[in-house]
Amino acid sequence: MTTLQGLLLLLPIIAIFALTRRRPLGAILGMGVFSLLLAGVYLLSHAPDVALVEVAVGAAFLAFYILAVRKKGKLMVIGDETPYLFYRKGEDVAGLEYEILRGFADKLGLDLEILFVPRQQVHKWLISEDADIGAGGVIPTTSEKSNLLISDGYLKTRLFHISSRSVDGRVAGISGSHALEEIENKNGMADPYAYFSDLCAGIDHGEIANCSVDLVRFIALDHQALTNYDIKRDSEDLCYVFTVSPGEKEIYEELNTYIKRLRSSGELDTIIARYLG
Amino acid sequence: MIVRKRLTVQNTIAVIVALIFLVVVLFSFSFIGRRPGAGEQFIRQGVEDTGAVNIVAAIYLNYRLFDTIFEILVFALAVIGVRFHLHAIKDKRPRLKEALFISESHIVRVAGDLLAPVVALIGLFLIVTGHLAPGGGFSGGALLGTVILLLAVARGGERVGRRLNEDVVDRLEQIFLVSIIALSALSPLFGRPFFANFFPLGEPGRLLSGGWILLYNLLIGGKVFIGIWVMMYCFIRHRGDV
Amino acid sequence: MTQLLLPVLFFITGALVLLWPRRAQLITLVAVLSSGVLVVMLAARFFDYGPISYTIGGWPAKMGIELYFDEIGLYFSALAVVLGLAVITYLWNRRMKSHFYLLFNFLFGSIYTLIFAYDLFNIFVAMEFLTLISFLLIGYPRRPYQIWAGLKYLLLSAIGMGMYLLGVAVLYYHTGALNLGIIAELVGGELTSGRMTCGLAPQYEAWVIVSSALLVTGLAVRAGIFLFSMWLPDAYSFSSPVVAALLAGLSTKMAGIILIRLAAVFPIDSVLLILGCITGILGGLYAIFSHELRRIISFSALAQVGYLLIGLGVGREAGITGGMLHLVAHGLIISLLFLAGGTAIAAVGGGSVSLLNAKRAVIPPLARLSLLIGLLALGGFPWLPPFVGRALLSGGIESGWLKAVVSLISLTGVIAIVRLLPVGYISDRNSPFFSRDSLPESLSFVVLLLPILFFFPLVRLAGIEINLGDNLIKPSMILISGILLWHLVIKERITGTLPKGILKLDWAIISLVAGFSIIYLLIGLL
Amino acid sequence: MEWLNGVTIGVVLFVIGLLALMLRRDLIVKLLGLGLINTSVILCLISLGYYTRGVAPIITGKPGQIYIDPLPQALVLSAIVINLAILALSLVFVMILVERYHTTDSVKIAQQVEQERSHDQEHIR
Repeated sequence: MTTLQGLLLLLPIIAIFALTRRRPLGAILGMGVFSLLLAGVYLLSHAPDVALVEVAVGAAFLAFYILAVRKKGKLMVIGDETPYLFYRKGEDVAGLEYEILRGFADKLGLDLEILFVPRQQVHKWLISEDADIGAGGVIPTTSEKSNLLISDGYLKTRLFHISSRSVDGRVAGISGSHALEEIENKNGMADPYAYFSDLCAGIDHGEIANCSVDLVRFIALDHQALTNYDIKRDSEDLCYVFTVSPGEKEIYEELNTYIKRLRSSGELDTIIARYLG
Repeated sequence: MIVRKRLTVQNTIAVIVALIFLVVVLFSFSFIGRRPGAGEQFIRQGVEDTGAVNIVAAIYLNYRLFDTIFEILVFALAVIGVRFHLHAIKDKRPRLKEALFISESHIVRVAGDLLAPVVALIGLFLIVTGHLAPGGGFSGGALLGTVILLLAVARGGERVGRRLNEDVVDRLEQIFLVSIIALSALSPLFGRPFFANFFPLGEPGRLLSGGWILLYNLLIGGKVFIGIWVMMYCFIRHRGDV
Repeated sequence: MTQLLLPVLFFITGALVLLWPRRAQLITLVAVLSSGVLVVMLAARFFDYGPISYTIGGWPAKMGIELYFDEIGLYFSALAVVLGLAVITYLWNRRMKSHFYLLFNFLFGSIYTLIFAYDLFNIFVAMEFLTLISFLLIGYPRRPYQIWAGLKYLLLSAIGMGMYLLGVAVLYYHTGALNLGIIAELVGGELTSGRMTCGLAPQYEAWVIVSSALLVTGLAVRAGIFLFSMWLPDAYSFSSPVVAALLAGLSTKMAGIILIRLAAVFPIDSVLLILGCITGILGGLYAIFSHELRRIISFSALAQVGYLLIGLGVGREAGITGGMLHLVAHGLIISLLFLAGGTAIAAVGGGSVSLLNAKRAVIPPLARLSLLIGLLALGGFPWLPPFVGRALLSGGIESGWLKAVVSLISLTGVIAIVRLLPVGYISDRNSPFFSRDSLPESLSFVVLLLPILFFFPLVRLAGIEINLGDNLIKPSMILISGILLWHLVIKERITGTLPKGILKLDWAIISLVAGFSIIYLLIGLL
Repeated sequence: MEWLNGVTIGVVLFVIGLLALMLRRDLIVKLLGLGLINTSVILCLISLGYYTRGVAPIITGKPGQIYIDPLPQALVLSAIVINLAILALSLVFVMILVERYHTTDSVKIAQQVEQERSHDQEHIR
């Protein structure tokens, strides 16, 4: 067998390998290798002109395709900053939810892109399909349940209603729940959600009278003095979930299976232990 | 479940059809011989007719220049089409600024910086010696274009793109295209038929030989270089950053 | 030399459009008008001296590229001029981007090349160029379904052109030539010399069979033949009317020209005959079961290719001329239908048959008249252009079952269009034929209507003998029986649609590859 | 080992490309398959002209050399560029579709296109 024949024999193997990849990026890189080998074949077949053009064109082709696929491959995550679960850490993002999503994006072969917005805007972004996944300690409200896809819960949680002992004033809720919606209606407040940092500031200055917060936020708040507040613990058992844009059925199903797998392999527990002790 | 069942039927048929194709074509290809001496006339007369030592270049840019013009037009059309249609895709940069962008790519800048000039030199060499040795306008131009990619990787796509003064580049590209087409139509002015070389042939083997092949290589090289640059920049701009 | 000037002219004007985008319309108009002058010059020389051959660059045909002007070139370049003029006038008041005019110029450049091309690889390059232009034209308004239709078109035709190039490779290595004339001599020579290889009779040599099967498959994808070009209905009915007119009237016809040229070289008569029957009948059936104007026209376009193939398959002079004339006539008719249909659909606000019939009063009268004439012509109304081709064609056919098939294709054609005929019924005489707003559109209809109405005398002027009287009875009978059949029998029974699966991308590819094997077997066996 | 030449491999690659086009639903992979088809034809063209003792068609003036047929190589240069142009343009179209429908699955895109068109009667102009 000559060198030429050896190279020729490699060609279909690489082609089959490349075209059976699940991720397009793998396929493209495989075809890049294919193109280089092909240039070698041309060179050995006494066609140096063709070999040179093949090398040059192969490089350009590879560049275009990689650029295009990276363009496609973004998982847009949107959410409110949440202590322990999903928060900024210097230039980076950290948290329990972030770790889950990071692993999920790696599994799908996508880039993770994260945008922090107030809680009430998450819904809008997901409905308009500008973002794929909503995160940040989400406990779904009824309207979210009907409009968005709700993933499996990954962590049990509970609601805490905090009310000021002195006067009733502004209501702030962080995470939606049935209880929260009732309060919302009674007081008819326009802006029931706020950034978590705003909430902390509000409680510090005593501007906020009533609010419902979920478990992790409550723990975070508890480090501050909640001395002036009555705390009622909601009896209902709830779960933290991810919300998924209604157009992304596939991501939704993949996410559910991913969470299930994390749970069954015990990985989820170790991550939870790392962040929440 | 029904969908999956139907899919397997489709796949089975597809595989059978493809295998039949394979068998049919391989079977009949096994009988195919080769006419001895095909293309001999080019080897015999090529150097004398065109003054170029590289017979492939002689055919590409002299005997069958008409095909090459089409090829250049196809390439120009690809550049035009990519630019026109990529405008349909939102340029997402404004939103990316407010977002916290996380990308996995960590690319060695030094390698890009070192490689770029070397590749550029090779590209130029290929263009200039296209009639003497393997190479020519297209491969040289495309290599020069990949230098842009290397720079984009090394220094960030935005910085490379900023150099791209769109008006000037557009004009330059158009001028290259027009001159490639018009050059071939100038022949009658020199008493030659259309698409026939009217430059002196020179002594074969020298740099200045081969009639207009050198000039065509330079024009095509320039056109392809700019074309690949523009396409690359379009792809970079409409996805974010390298 | 003029052959070469035509494509070069359009390439240069295309480049000029790039340089001065604001003057795009004017430049294009000048280009089309001057191409008209060039074509007239060519035609004059053709009538004086017969076919004109020109080898680019002055090299011998074995080394260079030959352009060849004969009857085919005459008819199709005339068609291209008329269509170009019609489209330019249709668009005169609309603000198209200069990008469109650029594509338009390049399209005509490649079309004139293909009309004259006599070199297999030159055909390949020009064809690929044409593919890309058509692809960009389909996707030009950038709506998602147009993009999808364009992508489907590109994928299928790229596979087809890959097969074509493979066929060219085989031919080149066997004959050492790419020029069709030289190849014809060699194929003919080896066929008559009776040299035996691989134990088969000479014309069944493997290389002839496989190369002609590959070439025919490649071209069939582009030519609009059932099983092969299932991109066609989507591409025609999703793209904008002007683009559909250009695609259907010119772009798709080019592969037909090359098929005509190939049929003179290779033993592919019987294959084309069978493909023609399949295409004609199935296309007609699909047209009957469609419920949208543009869909009906698209499927009937598939059916009409059947006539060309049958004409080529019959192989006699009358058949070939008939098929070719039919192709030209159909180019005129279908672009008229798409342009007038575009105006009608825009006026009505939807393309379904029932909607068009219900709101027909809104449609401008000239568009309605054009639709009526176009539809009648599709149905084979005597005197109108497709009739001429069919008359010649049936003059060339001898076998009984073939006559029956041709009549059946005509009948399905009539049934498909009967529903639409009421659209053309002019109820109010008050609305003016020409209004100032729609003057360019009306003008373009007139540009197309003139050659359609005078097609018959023009053809006779070109020296083709055809007797109107002898061929009157049969088409009229088919027309009347089609109308009667529709109203008495079929009318209420057609509700559903035929299986659409074959229009899907995956099945289209599968049927294309399967089609190759069928062609191969047919060439080998028949 | 005579059978193991570029032509055989080229035909095999052609079929692999066809299979990728027919079996894989991912549009990007489909495009790669298309590229493979065109490349395989080019490989066939080059390999049909190959013989072992030939030399690349660059005339050196040495006597007694057999040069490889240069014509197919010149043709192939055009074919490769056309291939690149087709792939680049179709890639742009795929990107537009992905931007719109957030999936590269051809079947899903076809379904959504169908839906969208039946809603959109404004496609006339």
